[in-house]
Amino acid sequence: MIDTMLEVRNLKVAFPAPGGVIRAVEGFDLDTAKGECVALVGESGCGKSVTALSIMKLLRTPPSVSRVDKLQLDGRDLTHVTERDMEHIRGKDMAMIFQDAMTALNPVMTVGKQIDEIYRRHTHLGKKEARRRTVRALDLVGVPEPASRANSFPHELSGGMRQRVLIALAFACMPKLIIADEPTTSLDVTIQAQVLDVLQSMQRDHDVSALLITHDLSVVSNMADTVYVMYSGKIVERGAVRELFTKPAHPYTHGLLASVPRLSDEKQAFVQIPDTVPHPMRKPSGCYFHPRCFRSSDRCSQRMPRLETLSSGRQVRCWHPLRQEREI
Amino acid sequence: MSRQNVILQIARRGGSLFSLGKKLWQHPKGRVGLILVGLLVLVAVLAPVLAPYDPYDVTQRAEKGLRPSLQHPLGTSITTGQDILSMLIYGSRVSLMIGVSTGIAIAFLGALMGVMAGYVGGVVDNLIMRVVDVLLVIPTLPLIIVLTNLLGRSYFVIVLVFVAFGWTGLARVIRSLVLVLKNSNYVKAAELAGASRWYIMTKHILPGTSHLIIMNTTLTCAGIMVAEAGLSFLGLGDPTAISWGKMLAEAQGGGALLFGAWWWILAPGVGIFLAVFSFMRIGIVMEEVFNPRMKASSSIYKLFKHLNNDYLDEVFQSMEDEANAEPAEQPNGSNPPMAEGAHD
Amino acid sequence: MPKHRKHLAVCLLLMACTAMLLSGCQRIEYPRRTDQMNTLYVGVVQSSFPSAFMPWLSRDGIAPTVASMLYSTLFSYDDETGEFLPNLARQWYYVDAQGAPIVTASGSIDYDRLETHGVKTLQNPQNGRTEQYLTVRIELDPDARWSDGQPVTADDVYYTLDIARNNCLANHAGALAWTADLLHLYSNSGQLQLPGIFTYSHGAAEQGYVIDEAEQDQVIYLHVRGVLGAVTSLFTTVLILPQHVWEPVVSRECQLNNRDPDARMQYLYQHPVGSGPYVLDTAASGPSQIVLQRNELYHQTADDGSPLYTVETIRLILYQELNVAIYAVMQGHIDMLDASLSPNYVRLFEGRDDLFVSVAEGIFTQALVFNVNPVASEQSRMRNLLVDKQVRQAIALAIDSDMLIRLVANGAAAPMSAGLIRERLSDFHNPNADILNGEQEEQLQQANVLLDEVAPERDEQGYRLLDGQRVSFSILGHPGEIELISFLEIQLQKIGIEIRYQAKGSSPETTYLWTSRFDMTLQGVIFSLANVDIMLNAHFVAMGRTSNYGRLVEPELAAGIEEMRSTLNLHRKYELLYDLQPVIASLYYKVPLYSPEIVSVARTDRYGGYQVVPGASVFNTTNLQAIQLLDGSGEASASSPSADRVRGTVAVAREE
Amino acid sequence: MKRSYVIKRILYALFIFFIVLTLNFFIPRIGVRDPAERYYPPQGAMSEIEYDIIKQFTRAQYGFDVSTFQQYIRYLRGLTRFDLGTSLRPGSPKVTELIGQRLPWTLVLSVSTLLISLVTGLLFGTLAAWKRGRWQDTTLLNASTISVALPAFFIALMLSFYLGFELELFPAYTNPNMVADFDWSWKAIQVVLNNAALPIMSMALGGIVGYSQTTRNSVIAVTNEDFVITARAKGLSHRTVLYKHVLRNAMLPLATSIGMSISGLIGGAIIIERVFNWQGMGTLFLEANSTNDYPLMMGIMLFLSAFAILANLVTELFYVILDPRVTVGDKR
Repeated sequence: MIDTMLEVRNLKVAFPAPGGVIRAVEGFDLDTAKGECVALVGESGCGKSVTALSIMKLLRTPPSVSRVDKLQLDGRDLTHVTERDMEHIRGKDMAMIFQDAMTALNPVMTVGKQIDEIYRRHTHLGKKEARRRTVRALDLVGVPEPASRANSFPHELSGGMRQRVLIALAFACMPKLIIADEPTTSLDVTIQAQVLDVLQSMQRDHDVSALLITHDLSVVSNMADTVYVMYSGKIVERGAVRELFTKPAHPYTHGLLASVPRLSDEKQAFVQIPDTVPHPMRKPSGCYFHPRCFRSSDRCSQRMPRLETLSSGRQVRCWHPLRQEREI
Repeated sequence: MSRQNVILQIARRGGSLFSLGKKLWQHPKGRVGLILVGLLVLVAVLAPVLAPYDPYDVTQRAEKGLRPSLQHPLGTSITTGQDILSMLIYGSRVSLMIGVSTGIAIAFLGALMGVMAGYVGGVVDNLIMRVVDVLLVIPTLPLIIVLTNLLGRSYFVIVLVFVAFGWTGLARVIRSLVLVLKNSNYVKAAELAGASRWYIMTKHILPGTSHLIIMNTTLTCAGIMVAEAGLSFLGLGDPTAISWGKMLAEAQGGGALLFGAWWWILAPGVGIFLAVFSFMRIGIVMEEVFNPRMKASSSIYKLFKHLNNDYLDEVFQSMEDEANAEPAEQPNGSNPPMAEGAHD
Repeated sequence: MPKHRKHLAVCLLLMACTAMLLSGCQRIEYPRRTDQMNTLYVGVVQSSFPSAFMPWLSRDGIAPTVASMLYSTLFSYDDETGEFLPNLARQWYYVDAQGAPIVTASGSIDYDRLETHGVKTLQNPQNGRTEQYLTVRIELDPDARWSDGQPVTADDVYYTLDIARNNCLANHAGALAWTADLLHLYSNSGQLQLPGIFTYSHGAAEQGYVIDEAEQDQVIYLHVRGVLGAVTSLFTTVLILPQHVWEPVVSRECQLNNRDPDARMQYLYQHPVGSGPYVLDTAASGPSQIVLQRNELYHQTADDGSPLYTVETIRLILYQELNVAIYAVMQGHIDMLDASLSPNYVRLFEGRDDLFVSVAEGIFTQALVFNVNPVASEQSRMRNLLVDKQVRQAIALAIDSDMLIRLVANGAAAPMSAGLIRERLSDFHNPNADILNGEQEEQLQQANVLLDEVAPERDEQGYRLLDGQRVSFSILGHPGEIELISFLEIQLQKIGIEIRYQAKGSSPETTYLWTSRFDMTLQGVIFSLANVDIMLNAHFVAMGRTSNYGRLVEPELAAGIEEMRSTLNLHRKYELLYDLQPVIASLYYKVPLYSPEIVSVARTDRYGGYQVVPGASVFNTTNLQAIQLLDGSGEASASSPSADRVRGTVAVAREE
Repeated sequence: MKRSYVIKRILYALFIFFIVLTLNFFIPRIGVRDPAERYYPPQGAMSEIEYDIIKQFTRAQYGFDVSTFQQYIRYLRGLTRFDLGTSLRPGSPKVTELIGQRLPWTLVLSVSTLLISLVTGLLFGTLAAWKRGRWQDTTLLNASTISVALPAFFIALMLSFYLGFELELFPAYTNPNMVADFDWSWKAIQVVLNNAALPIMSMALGGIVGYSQTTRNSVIAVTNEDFVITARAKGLSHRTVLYKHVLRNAMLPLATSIGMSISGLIGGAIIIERVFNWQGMGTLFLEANSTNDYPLMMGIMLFLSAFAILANLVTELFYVILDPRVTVGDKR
């Protein structure tokens, strides 16, 4: 398929540790079409960020060991690409937006300079030209007075501004793929919306594929086209956003959706999934979710279910998937 | 934030002294340190029994500047013909005594100051921290020299002076720990419950700092031993006793270099080294025991050295959906084989 | 690209730094002594060099030596003969009331006539007592010149001695002590109450001393107390200062020996004008070296008219530590070392034919001193034991000086007689004073018998008990003397007395002696004919607040010393001294231990002809006059030193 | 914001300096009622009158002739003219003059030690962080435990013995002619470097290990920061990430430790200077100590303290440039 932007097949990441192995990602598959926004959803600690980093090939060995059968970006096979070549792809063809803008920006460097670096690295522009582009990039993400803000240090900017800077940073070279790792978690709700708007418009306007990683389903519903739900290192459900939101098949997805309070919905009580994600070194047998699942059976605790395809583009990993006709 | 967590973790990692000792003993490096310190104490206590000659006896032999031999395993001094081994054995007393007594005194003063500054806060805190600032800028060694000149050079004065200048480091560490503890939930809860300041200080704050104090004391002992040796080397230690620093000073002053009497320099130097090294070892191991994160990060790299591909293959294989079909095959929770691999 | 240039610059800078530091790593063949002319490099071991060269400020270390090379005294003293040798002055004698010299036909002092004709009396205005005094006539060498070319005159001598007496213009305890016997008295407010120095321009005529006009610049008359030793310090200790230099600047506000000098004074301190054999090269001198150039105007010459001192330039190099200085000698950085070495070092120099090792007889005696004169607050039953002569005697008997010298002093010492007059001065040495030469076993027995009378009880360790308390004394010593103290400890244990070592300098109380917190101490004592008048008086007669540690007053002895001091007949004085020695010895107030020899070292590759001088290291005036710069062949380039140039006796270097 | 911070730091430094100089005034007066009795015992046959004169003289010398308060005022007044007093040495040289003579020689040692240990420490430390867990790192870790336990003076003695006496590569003791004959010629500089080699080596050894360890820890800590991942995600080359992002931030804690060690270097050279007989401030201080030359000792102390305060202040102000965050929250 020519219009597949990112294709990941069977990505596995493990962190060997004294006393055992941390299994962060256990066989992850992903397809992103051009211009599509894919969301990766799950609670914290279920391997989303590790997935993102390993797609960018930013994980180091040690401490991690990763294997992937196929990693392809816009038709280019990245599976066996060297670190040196990867450097030229990062920032230019794929870029990342990080969670906490406070720590993700170098505190002792002006934000302008941090963006300049990208241009100078990937487009071999002179200092002045790079700065001109930087200012434009900042302007694009809605930073007021971009020329003077470029000379500010990260701590001199507000949270929202910093996040915009991060977005500008990611979109600097108009990459083919943007990976946004919880881009709004650290922000106030009001600013969250603004930043999301910026992110969404940038993605849509420039026809960039995006991998949005979040635990916040409201973010997903606004932005994403396809949603992958991840639990303890495995994809448990996949589907188009509307379908998945209206008819979740996996009890975990159901639980996630139920835990979002919605004003429109008065029938359902606010439900939380009991307990937390298992420690990645001590995962339960069988289906990893079964200890927390309201539908678990003996089989659940013995065998891990396969990712079954329900309909086109719709997959679920469960022995007892929810009936599809059921409305929430 | 994470640093505070680390401190809290150290503070909470409870356990008695006994269990601490056990942990140290189980740690291979800690064991080396403990054995060395034990030997040192033994040597110091049994000095009169162990020393083949009277180290103070400078007159009864016409055996000056002898090379190491069976009669004098570490040779004799050039100026007085003293047996170096005997001096070395007796010298351990001074090093140990000064090091440990100063270390303990510093632990008391430093903890007191740190807790006062941290818990009482306000004017007291301000005052103590200003004193710390002042002590930090005054050059320590020259000031100690001045004070020994003024107050005399008995070991009591030397310990006193070391304590007067050595407490600042510990006080600062304790203060920051107390500040964290003070804002921790259980202290807040106790405060809300109406516990008195004194009660909170003795029941909650002090026990929380105890491990940090023990760890610091061990490292302080090591530092003081070096400092004492330096002071004695400058000829400013107690002139009546035999100490390793003074042995070096005598060797230097007695022309050991000119005569090529390497044994006279090497012996006390190695003595100082071993004593300080053993205390430091224990201190560092304690740090590892109290702060497992530090240990973990360093051991991961060790682990990777012994990681074998077969094992990794097995791990990755177990991630496949099919593999999970048989729950018995799951190697989850089992120890990776590098633990065994580490032995070869 | 400018950025690359910046990197390049940093790299180059780093490389340059590294190269520079590495260049320090290569062995550099630089001349050990930069000046290859007739320059003697002398290593001096002390903590710092003086920067002021005013004799009265020069108290310790090399300073007095330098002062004595820049300035001259009136006479110099010959220890061996007790005679005064000419220096700035060429002759002197006592005169009678008529001003006639009291000398024998051969020119020496006529002591018989001195007693009868020399003594005059006057009223001391300060205490109202009548004092006996003598008149001395001194005649200066007309050739003597200051280093700025001015002649040395009688008025310079007047100025020097006068200002030494005047507390308001010069405040120097030493100077006061040296001139104490000069009857030239000032009040505390600086008023001259009694003149005692007379020159042509200072009242000689009024006193009836006739000075020929031709000799007006050479002749001085002095009134001194009626003690034969009175002139000794005046002649041999007081360095004469140039009046024309100092008088314009010295005032009540700006005293001669100033700790806080103004710029003018400072300049004079640093640019000394003296009459000694050497002048200071101020430009070349600094905190780490002092450079002396031979004074070409010096009035004394060798018999053949050549300069008396052969070395043209002396560079004194400062070393803080002895070992460093020894290293420097062995490496050839310096020609000689002005320091006394431990005999241990002799071994180090064995087999080196480029080194000259001088082992000279020492002139001071290391003595164990008892604190028999404690202040009231320090008195205790234990301390009072030491007041008992028998106890002191027992302690003395217990000390085996032969063994001490063999084991502790390592052979580099000679035993000393208890009377503490050096044996070599055989005329005055009384063999009866050698009370400690006996069989050691016997002596120990004797000591125990003596002590059994005082404290017969003993504890389980064999120490004697006094009122149930162990007899135990503290002994103050320098850490360097620990061997000695250790030995004493062992010896005294044999007679049941414990001693405890207290280190000198271990607490402020131990840095000085008169607090008498200690029962015993170790002291170097010099008794020679030159100081016998002062020392014996200080130790046995005078008592005061400043009474020194170990001072003992025995009325009988005091009377004997007084008689010895006041006799004006030298032969009688010597007889009395001879008789005093056993009396002093039998008091056991100081137990002589040994007399260390002086070991020093010099290189023989540039200079030759070294002499060993008693009581001195290789750097001394005798060697300065005797040594010759060698040319390449290693032989003396100039004529060999004539024997008469060398004063004093020459001991033979110890053959190792 | 920045300006007020700078002013605040300077004022605080002045405050600390004032306390230090006051302490400096009072310390030598601890337990000394009369310096004459303390430092000038009567010698030999000295009469009462003579000793009284000496006592008066000594009191004046030590400045004890007026009340303590007046002494203090006098001391302060002297300080305003940069007058640290007069040494008790013969010739009464000014303390400032003596320090001026010795300081350059100590600086030769301390500056080159600092430079060498800093540069080498940075290199080794970065290398160890880079090769984390490999032998380079383990070696450094072991070296740091060993070097802390090995006193510098012992290293100095061994170096002096082995390289100086046995192999005769360097002068085992400093040649004092070096100072006297120094004339800025290339030869003279070479002689100085040749003589300085061993002292610098023995001081730098500990410094190198110390800085390496600090650098390593600091680099590792920074490497784990998020912004380093950002930088890598931007596609920056490894080297750029290291130089521009990691090292730049890793320098911050290092700057503090340099500030602390600059002051320690001059005072800390005492023992090394003693071993090699190097004519610097350290030996000057020991000379003063052995002669009870309190004005000189306290002058040196005050100078060193002032130097330390200044070094700390400069570090703090330099920090403003290095770390733009400092002025926002008070760093301490």
